[in-house]
Amino acid sequence: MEPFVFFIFSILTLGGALGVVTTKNLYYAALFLIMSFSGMAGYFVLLDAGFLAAVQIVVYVGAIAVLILFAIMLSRKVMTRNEPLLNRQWGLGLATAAIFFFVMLAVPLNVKWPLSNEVSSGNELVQLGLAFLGSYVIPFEVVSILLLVALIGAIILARDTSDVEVE
Amino acid sequence: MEKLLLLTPLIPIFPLLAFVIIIFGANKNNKLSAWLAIGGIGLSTLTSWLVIAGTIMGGHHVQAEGWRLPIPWMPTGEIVFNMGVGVDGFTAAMLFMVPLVCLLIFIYASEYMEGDPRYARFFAYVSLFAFGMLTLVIADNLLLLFMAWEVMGLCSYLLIGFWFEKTSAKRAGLKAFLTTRIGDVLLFAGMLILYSYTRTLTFHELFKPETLEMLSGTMMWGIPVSALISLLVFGGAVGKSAQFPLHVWLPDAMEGPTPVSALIHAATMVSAGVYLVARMLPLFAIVPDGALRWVAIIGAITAFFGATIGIAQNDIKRVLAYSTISQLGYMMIALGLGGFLAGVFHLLTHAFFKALLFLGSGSIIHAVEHGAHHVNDHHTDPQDMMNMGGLYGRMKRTAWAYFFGTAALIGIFPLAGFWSKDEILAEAWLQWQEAGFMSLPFWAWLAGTLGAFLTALYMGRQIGLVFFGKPRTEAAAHAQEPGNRMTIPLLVLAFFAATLGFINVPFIKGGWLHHFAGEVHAASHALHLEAIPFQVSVAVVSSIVALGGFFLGWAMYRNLKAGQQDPLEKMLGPVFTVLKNKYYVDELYTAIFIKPTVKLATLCAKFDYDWVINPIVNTVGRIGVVSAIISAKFDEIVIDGLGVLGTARFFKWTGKELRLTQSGQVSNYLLTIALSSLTLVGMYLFFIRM
Amino acid sequence: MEALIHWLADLLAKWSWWPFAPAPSATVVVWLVYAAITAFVIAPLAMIVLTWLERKILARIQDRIGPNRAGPFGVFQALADAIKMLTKEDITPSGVDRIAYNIAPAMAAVAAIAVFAVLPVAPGIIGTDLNIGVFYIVAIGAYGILAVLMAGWSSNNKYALLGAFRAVAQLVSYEVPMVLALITVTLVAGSMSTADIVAGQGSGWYFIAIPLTFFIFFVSNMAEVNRSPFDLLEAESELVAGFHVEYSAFKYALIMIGEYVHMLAAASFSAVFFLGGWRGPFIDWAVQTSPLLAVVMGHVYFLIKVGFMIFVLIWIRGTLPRFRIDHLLDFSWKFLTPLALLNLLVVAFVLKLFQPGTSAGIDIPAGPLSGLYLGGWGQTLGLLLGSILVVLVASAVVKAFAHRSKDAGLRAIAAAE
Amino acid sequence: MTIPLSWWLISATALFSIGLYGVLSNKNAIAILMGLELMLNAVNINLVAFGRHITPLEVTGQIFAIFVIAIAAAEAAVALAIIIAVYRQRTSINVEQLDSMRF
Repeated sequence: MEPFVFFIFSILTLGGALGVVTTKNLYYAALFLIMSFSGMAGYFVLLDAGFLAAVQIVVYVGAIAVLILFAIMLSRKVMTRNEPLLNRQWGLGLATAAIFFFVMLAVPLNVKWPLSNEVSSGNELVQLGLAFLGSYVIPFEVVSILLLVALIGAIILARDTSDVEVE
Repeated sequence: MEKLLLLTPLIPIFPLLAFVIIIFGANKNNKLSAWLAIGGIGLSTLTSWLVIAGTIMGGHHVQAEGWRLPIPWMPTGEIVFNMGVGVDGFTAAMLFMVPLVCLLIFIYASEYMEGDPRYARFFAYVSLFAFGMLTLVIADNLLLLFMAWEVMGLCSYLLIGFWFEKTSAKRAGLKAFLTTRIGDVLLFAGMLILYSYTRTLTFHELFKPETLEMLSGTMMWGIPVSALISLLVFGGAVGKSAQFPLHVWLPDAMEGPTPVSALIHAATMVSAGVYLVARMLPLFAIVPDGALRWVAIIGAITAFFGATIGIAQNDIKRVLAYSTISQLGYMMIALGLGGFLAGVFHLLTHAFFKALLFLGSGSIIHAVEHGAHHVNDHHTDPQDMMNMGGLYGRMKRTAWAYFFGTAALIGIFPLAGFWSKDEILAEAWLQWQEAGFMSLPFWAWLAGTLGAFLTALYMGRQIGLVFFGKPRTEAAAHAQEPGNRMTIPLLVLAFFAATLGFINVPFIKGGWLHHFAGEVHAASHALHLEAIPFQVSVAVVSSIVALGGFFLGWAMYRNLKAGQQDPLEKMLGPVFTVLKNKYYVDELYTAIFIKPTVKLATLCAKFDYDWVINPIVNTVGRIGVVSAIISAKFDEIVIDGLGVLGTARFFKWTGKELRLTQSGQVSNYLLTIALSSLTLVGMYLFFIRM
Repeated sequence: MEALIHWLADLLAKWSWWPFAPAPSATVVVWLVYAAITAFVIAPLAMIVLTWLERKILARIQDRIGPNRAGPFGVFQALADAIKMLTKEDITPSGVDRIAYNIAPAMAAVAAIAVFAVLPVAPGIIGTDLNIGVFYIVAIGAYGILAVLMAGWSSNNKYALLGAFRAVAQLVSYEVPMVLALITVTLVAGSMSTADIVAGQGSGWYFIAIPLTFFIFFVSNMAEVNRSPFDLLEAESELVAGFHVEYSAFKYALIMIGEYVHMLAAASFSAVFFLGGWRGPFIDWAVQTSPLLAVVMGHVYFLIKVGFMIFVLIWIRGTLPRFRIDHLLDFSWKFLTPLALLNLLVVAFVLKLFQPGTSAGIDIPAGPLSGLYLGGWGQTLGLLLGSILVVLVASAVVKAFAHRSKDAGLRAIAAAE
Repeated sequence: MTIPLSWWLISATALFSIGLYGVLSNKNAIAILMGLELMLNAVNINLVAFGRHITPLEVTGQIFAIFVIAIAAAEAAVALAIIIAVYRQRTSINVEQLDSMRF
């Protein structure tokens, strides 16, 4: 059963990813990206990380993908021009990616990992909460500051400064 | 029982809430803000009583060992820094005094401050002040204590300079802030050293025998760490509790409103220093030779020295201020001689009768001010005792409360001050008997006894000047007793000033307070924690001294006429002038610290502009000009011809070739990065792993 | 019913065409069948019933009779409308982006239906009791937003696109206070599981303990389901019909199904989170004595509460005028979100005061008021007081702002108070 | 039957490579950003898979994945803001035309 589900999600994830890089329409690329993200959420469910799956959907589908769609729509003129999305070095890029894939394939195929057969107790939410406010509290705070800075930075960058009106 | 103790963290929360609400919401509404402040501290008082009840029910276990609520704060990886609250007998005793006195002062202030344009702000500040002191008392570690300590420092600045339109008030606030800051820095340094050696700041962990042993055994710069820390911590207490030589801020603190003076001098600020020393006493006690001795010496100097200045002051509040300095000296004597409980006992009783005296003086000032308004006189200083006289007939309630406070302060049997001051003197006396004549305890006893005489003298002088004789000004003649909200707190305080001594009378179970609070430091062997038997000789001597001093002062000043010369001045001559000018300590500090600093700055400026730097700069400039002319020739011939143009040609050629790689295309750069990292990974896999 | 499931499962197990693991695949198929029933039967049914109810109640509010021709009280009116809608010609305008245009309505309906997976209808009756149930609801909401965006974009119509932009701005804005309110509920219940949240309301519904949170949740939910007064994105007078202006026939029906199912979900989850879900008189007794009775009672109680919530939603639609778009966004960012944050802080503080010594088997410091022996009621009372405090603070702040406002009318109102 | 670790790793590697290709071969800034998101997600899959199969009792892998997601969100927000600002300036988001930093 699980391999079957895994294959379904793999098709979603990898197919979506392939769609992102092959389609000529940027808007479809974004939709494919969403498909890929959803597949990854499924991956996380299979990996007993339900919370992460929900985070994946909320953040990637609900926020990042919507942002990307907005960005695409705001730069709509680019899309109607219908010029090829690929640049001049795409062949070299494809080769690099392929080489990378085959080089990296050596790792999962050759390395013996110190696998563990223990089964987690299932209170991953509690564990996550404790870890975030325990051992990882400082990275947690740093990330929250980072998010705040990104929020403010994004607003300042994206604001149209040419016609700001002062009441 | 435990349930009641769980309420401890709530005690300081109420005043804090009052502060926040007043600042952010109620600052337009005077009545509401006063009620909020009073309500906040009232709830604190109630909660404190519940906690005290819990401590009493908890018996020896809670009173001696303490009950703690550690709150993990800042869990960084493995180490968790706990910052909790704790209650033991000592804390409970403080919790009886602090919120109650604060409550009475707040009620008093609600009438006293009426008509002030910043009425609401005043209550916000005093609430914050009370929050600071309550947090300090219930803190179970030095860091939280220090935070509260700093909150109080801030509040003292804000409150002493509350009437900041007056230059003197502004300066007094600044002075208090800067002077106590010297002590704070010392205390903070002590804390840092302590933490670096012990990795904890929690009291009960610090006072474990093995920790103390480690501290006294370890050396730093050739002296035991414990000695270093103790002296630094004591430095903090010297600043906060206005001990010699950092006492200068305290008399100036009189510039604040009178309730603030009462708050600072009785319940909060200055007790914090004594509290700190008392709390850290085990650390002082293990220092092989010395830390406690210094506490006692400083205490004795302060006790005598403060009392002598007190007899020559004319400002009613300044007399009390020097009296506070002197009484704090007594507490330090007790702590320095190892008499933990004697010091604590005096701290508690002193808070009540000194608050009473300050509020009483406030009430007198208020009355005289009222009188001055009545006769349209705006030049009389309402705080000058020489402008008063005969007030007994006009304000009986205040007068009687004031008499009780005075009697308690000078130690008339059987009021509170008698028991607490005599315990200190008895402690010194007993140790003197052991250590012999001319030893430290002897000098401490002598200073204390003389101080007691002087105390009685200046209080007698004050009573005589203020309440008896004929009114020396029109304002005094028209003084009027203030309303109930001011006089009732006085009566309550008078009750406690009269009776509080009985909690530690040696005849009752050998001192009840000893059993309640005295065993906090039971683990420390260097301290004298057992109750001291009643010393008849000490009591007789001090009683005679006190009564004698009082009647002397009363008799001399009772019938002083307006404009007449001060009889003591006639007697003492130049000595009186020295005392009147507080031994010229302020002038000394101005001469030693402030003027040289200004001079130094002027010198530095001169050094810069006229003598050294500017001439050097100018000379260097001239040399530069000359050498530039020479090197210009050299440049034209050698550098330009061969070096620069040659190098430039070389780089022009290489640049022309290499710039082709900088396409400005992000994708190209990305590809380069990807290929390079791929190469590196490939090399790693190929050469190292295989 | 149970027997039916077993029979079906056995049957499927015998097929077992999948080589890996036969039995679970059977269970999966059973669940798929269930899910299909929910999606294909309940959803259209909900739409039909709700549209009829809405028209009827609105008519009553406006002193009219409402649909009254088809069947008694016009109950078949909605059915007739549905049939009309399905038999209309399915127009796909030229110039639309076909793929997205066709996917969007389905996605809208699916996103609305999928949240029912974690809805606890009665004791033990729940699709799947996820331990991240609350979070799941939020996550699924993201697809609803996407559907709107896709529909608006692919219609190739500027009204649709504007409507979609407005809709996304509104949905994203109101998601923030809604999530904050849900976090508050999670904090109080100590669990994200919807079943646990219902179970946790044994001593007092959360409506009593945290009424302010209920208010925040309800208002932002109204905005999330585009109900009046937040129905800007289909403001007929301004935008024709918003993002679905180009849709017709079956696709239009799907979008409508999505909307009404979403509304049903909003009402249901309001009931679950704040009105005690299936809780009601004697239900605890019923759970212990007869599970079947408990299930029946649970359904009844639950339906009553959901019905009430829906009635309130329709009632509000009949009463309040529509917001302006800038007011709508201001209301979310400048009022609801800060309020929700403050509320969250206060609730967390109160909970800390009442916190017991252990949580999920881990020792933590007990709160100072944990030992007051009031049970859950002490906490409920504390939370209620906290809510009242927040409301007072918020009203004071609003009043202060109104005093300083440039708008003379607002100042006058504030001064009159 | 659980999925062996190597399946996850291969899948993640494939995803990463696809993302890499997208980053290297696109001239549209938004498309490059999408490739980047794919790469980050591939890393997440690896983190969670390792966490699940090597230390199932701890949640370290998930924690790092959440950090990565948070950082990715921040990065996407800023990057899109930059893209929009650039678009406003030059009415183009083609990175090939953004070459004023070259020789």
